[in-house]
Amino acid sequence: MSSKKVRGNPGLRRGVGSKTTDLDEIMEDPPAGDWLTLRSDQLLEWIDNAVYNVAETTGMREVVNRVTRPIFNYGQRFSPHPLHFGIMCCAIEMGQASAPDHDIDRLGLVYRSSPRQCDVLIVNGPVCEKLRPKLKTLYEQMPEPKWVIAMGECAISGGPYWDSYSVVAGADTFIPVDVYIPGCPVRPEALMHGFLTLQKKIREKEPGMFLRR
Amino acid sequence: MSEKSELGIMDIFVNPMKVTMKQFFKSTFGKPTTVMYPLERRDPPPTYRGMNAVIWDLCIGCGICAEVCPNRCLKMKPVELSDDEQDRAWYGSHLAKRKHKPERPAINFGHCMFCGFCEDYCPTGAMTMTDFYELADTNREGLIYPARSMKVDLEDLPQLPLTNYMMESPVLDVDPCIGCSKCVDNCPTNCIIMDVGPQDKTLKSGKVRNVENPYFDYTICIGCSTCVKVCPADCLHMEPISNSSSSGLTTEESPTEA
Amino acid sequence: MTLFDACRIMAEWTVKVLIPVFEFQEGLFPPFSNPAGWVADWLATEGGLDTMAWFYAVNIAFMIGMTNLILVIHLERKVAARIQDRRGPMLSFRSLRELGEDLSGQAPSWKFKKNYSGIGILQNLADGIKAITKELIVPAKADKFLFTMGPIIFISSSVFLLALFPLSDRFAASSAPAGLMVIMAAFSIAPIGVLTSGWASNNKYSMIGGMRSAAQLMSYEIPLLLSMAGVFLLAGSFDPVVIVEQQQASTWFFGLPMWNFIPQFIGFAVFMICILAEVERVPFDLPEAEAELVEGWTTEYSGIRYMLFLAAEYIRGFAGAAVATILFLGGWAGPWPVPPEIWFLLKVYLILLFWIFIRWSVPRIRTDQILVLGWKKLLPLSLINLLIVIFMVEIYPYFTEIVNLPEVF
Amino acid sequence: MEIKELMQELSALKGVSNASMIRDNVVKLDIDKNSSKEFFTKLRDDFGFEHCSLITAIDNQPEFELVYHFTSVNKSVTVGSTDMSVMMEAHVFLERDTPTIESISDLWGGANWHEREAFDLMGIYFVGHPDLRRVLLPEGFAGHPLRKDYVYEIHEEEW
Amino acid sequence: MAEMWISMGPQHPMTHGLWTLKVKVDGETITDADPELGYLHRSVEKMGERRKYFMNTTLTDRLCYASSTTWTHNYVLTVEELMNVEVPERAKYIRTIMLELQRLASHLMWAGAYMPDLGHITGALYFWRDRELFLNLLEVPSGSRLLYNYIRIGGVKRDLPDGFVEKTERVFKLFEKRLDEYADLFENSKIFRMRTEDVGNFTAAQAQNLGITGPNMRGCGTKFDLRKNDPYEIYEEIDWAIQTREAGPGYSDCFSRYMVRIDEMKESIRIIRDCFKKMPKGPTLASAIPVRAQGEAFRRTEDSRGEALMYVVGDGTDRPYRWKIKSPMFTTISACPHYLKGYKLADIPAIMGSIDICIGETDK
Repeated sequence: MSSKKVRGNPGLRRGVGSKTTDLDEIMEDPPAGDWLTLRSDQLLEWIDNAVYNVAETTGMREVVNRVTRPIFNYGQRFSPHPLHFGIMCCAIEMGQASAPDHDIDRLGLVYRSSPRQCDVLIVNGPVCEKLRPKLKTLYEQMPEPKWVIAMGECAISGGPYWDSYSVVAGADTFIPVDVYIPGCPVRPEALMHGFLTLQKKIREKEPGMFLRR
Repeated sequence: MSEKSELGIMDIFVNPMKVTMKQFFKSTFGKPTTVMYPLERRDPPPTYRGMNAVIWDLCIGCGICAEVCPNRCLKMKPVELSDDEQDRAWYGSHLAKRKHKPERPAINFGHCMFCGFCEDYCPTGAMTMTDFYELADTNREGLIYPARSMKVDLEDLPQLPLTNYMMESPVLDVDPCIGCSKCVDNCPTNCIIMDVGPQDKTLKSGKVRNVENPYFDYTICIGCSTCVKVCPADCLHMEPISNSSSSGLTTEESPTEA
Repeated sequence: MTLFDACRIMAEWTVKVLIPVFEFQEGLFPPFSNPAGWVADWLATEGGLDTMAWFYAVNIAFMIGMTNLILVIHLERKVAARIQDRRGPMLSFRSLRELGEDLSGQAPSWKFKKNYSGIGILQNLADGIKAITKELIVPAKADKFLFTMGPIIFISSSVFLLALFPLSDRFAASSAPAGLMVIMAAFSIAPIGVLTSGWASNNKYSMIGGMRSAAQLMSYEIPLLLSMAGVFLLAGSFDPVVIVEQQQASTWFFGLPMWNFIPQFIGFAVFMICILAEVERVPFDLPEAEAELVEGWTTEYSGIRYMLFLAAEYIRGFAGAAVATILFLGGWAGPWPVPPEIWFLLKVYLILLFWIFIRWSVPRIRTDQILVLGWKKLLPLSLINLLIVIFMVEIYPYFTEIVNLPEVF
Repeated sequence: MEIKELMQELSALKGVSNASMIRDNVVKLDIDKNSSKEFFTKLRDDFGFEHCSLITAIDNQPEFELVYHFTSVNKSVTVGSTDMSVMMEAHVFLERDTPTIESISDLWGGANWHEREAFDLMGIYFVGHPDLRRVLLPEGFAGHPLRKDYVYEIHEEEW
Repeated sequence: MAEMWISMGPQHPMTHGLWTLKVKVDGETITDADPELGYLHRSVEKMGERRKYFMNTTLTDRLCYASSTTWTHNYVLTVEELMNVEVPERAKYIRTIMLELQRLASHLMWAGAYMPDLGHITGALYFWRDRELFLNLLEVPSGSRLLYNYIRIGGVKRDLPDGFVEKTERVFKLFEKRLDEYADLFENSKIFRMRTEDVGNFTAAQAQNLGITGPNMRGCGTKFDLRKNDPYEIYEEIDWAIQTREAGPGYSDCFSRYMVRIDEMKESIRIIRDCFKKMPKGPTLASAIPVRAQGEAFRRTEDSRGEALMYVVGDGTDRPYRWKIKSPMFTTISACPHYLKGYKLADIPAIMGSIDICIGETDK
């Protein structure tokens, strides 16, 4: 598949390359005059980097990752809390999925209204030009690690609104999307299947929590 | 309905709790309504519009499904047919005559909205919709289903008549026709034949001779407008069924092209 | 034998093991390891033993509280699910096998079906683990110091509650004579944390949530304490042990126990409404009213901070139910074959179950309505209750002395 | 009330032409742009059309056409056995260079956003409107997309 | 606390969709409001001009996600008037049945979405459980759960399947029993009454002038229903009554709007039962359906939310020249400062929830 538009950068999310790992630069002492004005967050960052480098060189990082990775991964994949955010038709099915007949609570999914407490952003409808900056903000407000599910055709590619002047051609043009669920609207069962797919992806791809970079 | 005065202070919780208690005992000692999806599933009705499947033996590659798709998610892609498939095809005889490769629909499920128009407007009933809906994938390329991946084989094929659901059929404007017979080669149902034209024509070179014109068999025309698209001389156009004459040939009364 | 005595014995054993260890250390590098010797000396004293015993007692109380917390959360989720005709979390113990596979480096087996066919108590574990891994966000314009202090105030004051109430007269981490006063004081600290974190978040929803919490505190705290005053008057003490013993001692017709909720029914009703407001559960969860204030005062908190808020609210709920049990339901009093601690927990869980039913049966009340309720209805009612108790305790006995009246109370 | 009487009474008003009945309960007429406000005021006060259903703007290249639909909630005509509520469809034609007309949002509160929408998507200016902003499109959007001469790029994915 | 503006939305539990409500509050009292739309503006009207007449039913399905059939039906009715298509009698009955089933599903969707606004999660799940029954019913003939694409120009897609009548009757019996049960949970619950009564009042005259229609207007006592006042399909022949709330304790407030919708659901069941009794046999799709149209036409129908009106202009081709949609919620939201002022912040969800917002149709 070739698209004219640039897709979201996959490295964007994990912050790959945003922080330097150059040993000299990190271990360098702060300038002499700065000792007095050293702020606690800088100190913490410095300690963080130092610990990381020690762990890296001694091989401790591998050991710790080996143990913590499966445990943290377990928590992450069995308790994905989606954002309570509805755009269009699929939002109704998202709500219907928590109805007694489908009961998405069985899979440990609890809809949270604040983006700060969410792991999964479900884009469930067409993203219009007016909405795009807001959705981007919502995505940025969510704490790491976070995932995005494009639910339904409108969120995947614009769907029925492919020739509209105001609908963005898919959510992955501005945020990285992990799972695409086709359907118009997506059945609640298909949404659950999407979450199981996400679970599989987390188990395979998600790095351990310790010094995640 | 009860009026305000009837509600006492105890109705803050007594009345609502009557309902919830009842439900609690009902679903604790009975079975809750929940259908536990990964363990058990509720079958959609037979009419359910899920993922598409194409019965290749019935498909004639007319492209009506691509035409009526409001999302343009369906495209006709050229495919290589094996000899067996060629033999089994219901319209195999017509396919053999066509000059270009046979085409079959491929669907990008990243665009499809499962409206069912392709199924409804398919003149042979080759396009069907299954009840499969678990299409989630981790990348968008995985949502593109090539033509061959949607092929299904049925043991006993439904024998459906060719139906013109498009409510339109091609009409010839005789004057510009150059008799190239491209429409005949491309017609998926073989409803066009070339025959002697109504009158002789003066060509550009000055010669006068009779140019062969296409004649349409409207009983098996499906209104796919392939002939209109391939016509190099723009001598064909689509008209609603009621306007086109049943004899097959239109002469002077074509209103728009004059 | 009380909990403290048991802990004292455990402490003695521990000290017996620890003192040689410290003494051995002392001899290793003389100038540097002298403090080890001081510790060994201190452990050998009575004070050291007591401290050690307190350490054990508090830890046991904490662990019991935390176990109950998980049970309460699970109970809430499951009962709510049954009320709503569904099944609730179903994460099975089989999912731990996936964890084992990952830890041992085996190839993953994909059996989603088997992961979701259990009782779901592991769901709380998964939620907790996930919360630890989440990024902690401090909003750019937030007051960083207060933003971090808010959860600390809220959570520490809630966990502090766990150490304060006794499970029985012999099973208590603390036995202050003013026990219930300390509990109520600890209860009242939390709204400060709410207000602090609501204000520091620099978010209008959070701030309104914090303000509502303060307003709610003003309206329910006075009737709450007044309704408790009746019990204190009757027992003549703030000590939970004395209060429960008084309830055990007083009997009714046919020798049935007359727990406080029978003579002081008004007080009991007022107390139940107020404690529901105190622990901020539906219908009084105004500070985190989801419909209008997104998540209320916790809107800006992420990760483990938020999870601890949630846990602390359940701890407060548990503590509130325990206080109600002590004050009105006779505490650990109950027939013999069942131990008193179990009786106590049973009563607490009964109240919690009632609250869960209330929570999932009624809508949320409005801010002005709770103020009206608090000031105009509950306050007079609690005063009436107080008058009744004063009549019972002071006036009626006084008359029984001068006039020949049956001794009812 | 007879619908024909209503039609005659309406067509007697200033600036009204081409009155006709398109259904048993619907009167259709053309209004002159300059006397439109006067007509609408009378329509509300004297004829009892208390509900403004819809304001449609059509780009008839070159001129614009505004179509007003009004409903009378309380008045009805008897057709056959049913009481049908009376509707009125009014057409106003505007020139392309000066697509302005007097606002009726002070007469019908419900017309307020219909006028804003017509301004937003078609670029009709309503004189006297209290708050003539874009309603559906973001501030700063260039052009009026429902005009026939508005062109935009359609991104069709290739696969 | 000084007066301040609070912006609710587009991501907010109260909004039921994608719009922003800016409210000015003095403490907790609302002094001003300013709704803002457009986050879901998909330019349906412009796209409709690029598609053929029959293809536009996919767009109208997606106009209102809670009540898609009513919008498709409105469009189809308009285009049929434009093209002079005669619809078979049986198709009219099937359409009426589908419309009323859709109205039931839509009202249940509303009721389910309204309860969390009041902090009542259980109520939402009860209503959604019942909605699931109707979705399963609607799924059987149409083949989809939410966006049916069932009503076509000239009739309906296919006939009702065998056993549909019996299945519907079973669902109705269960649903009627449950609806009676829910009375204790909602209208006989004191706190529910406290939250909804005397909140969000507007008078009938105000509603007519501000363009508030449908159940919201009937909640003020106006006896106006387009199914009776401008009948379409076979509503004339069916025995039913308009549901309104006369003056009483719950008059023109959130509670009266709640009760009107509950009563309408009961009335819809009555209509469908009558339809099943009177339904004739016959074809369900007109034989000759034109593809091109010339002229202009409009039809109005009673959507689940109020007066829906579509105006289609054809220029002789197979695509509409201009297609205009009137959404009842568009004007109702525009009037929200009128009925929000003076109430408390906590009343915003109670009021805005009670008018049954659907942003899909509003933003078009």
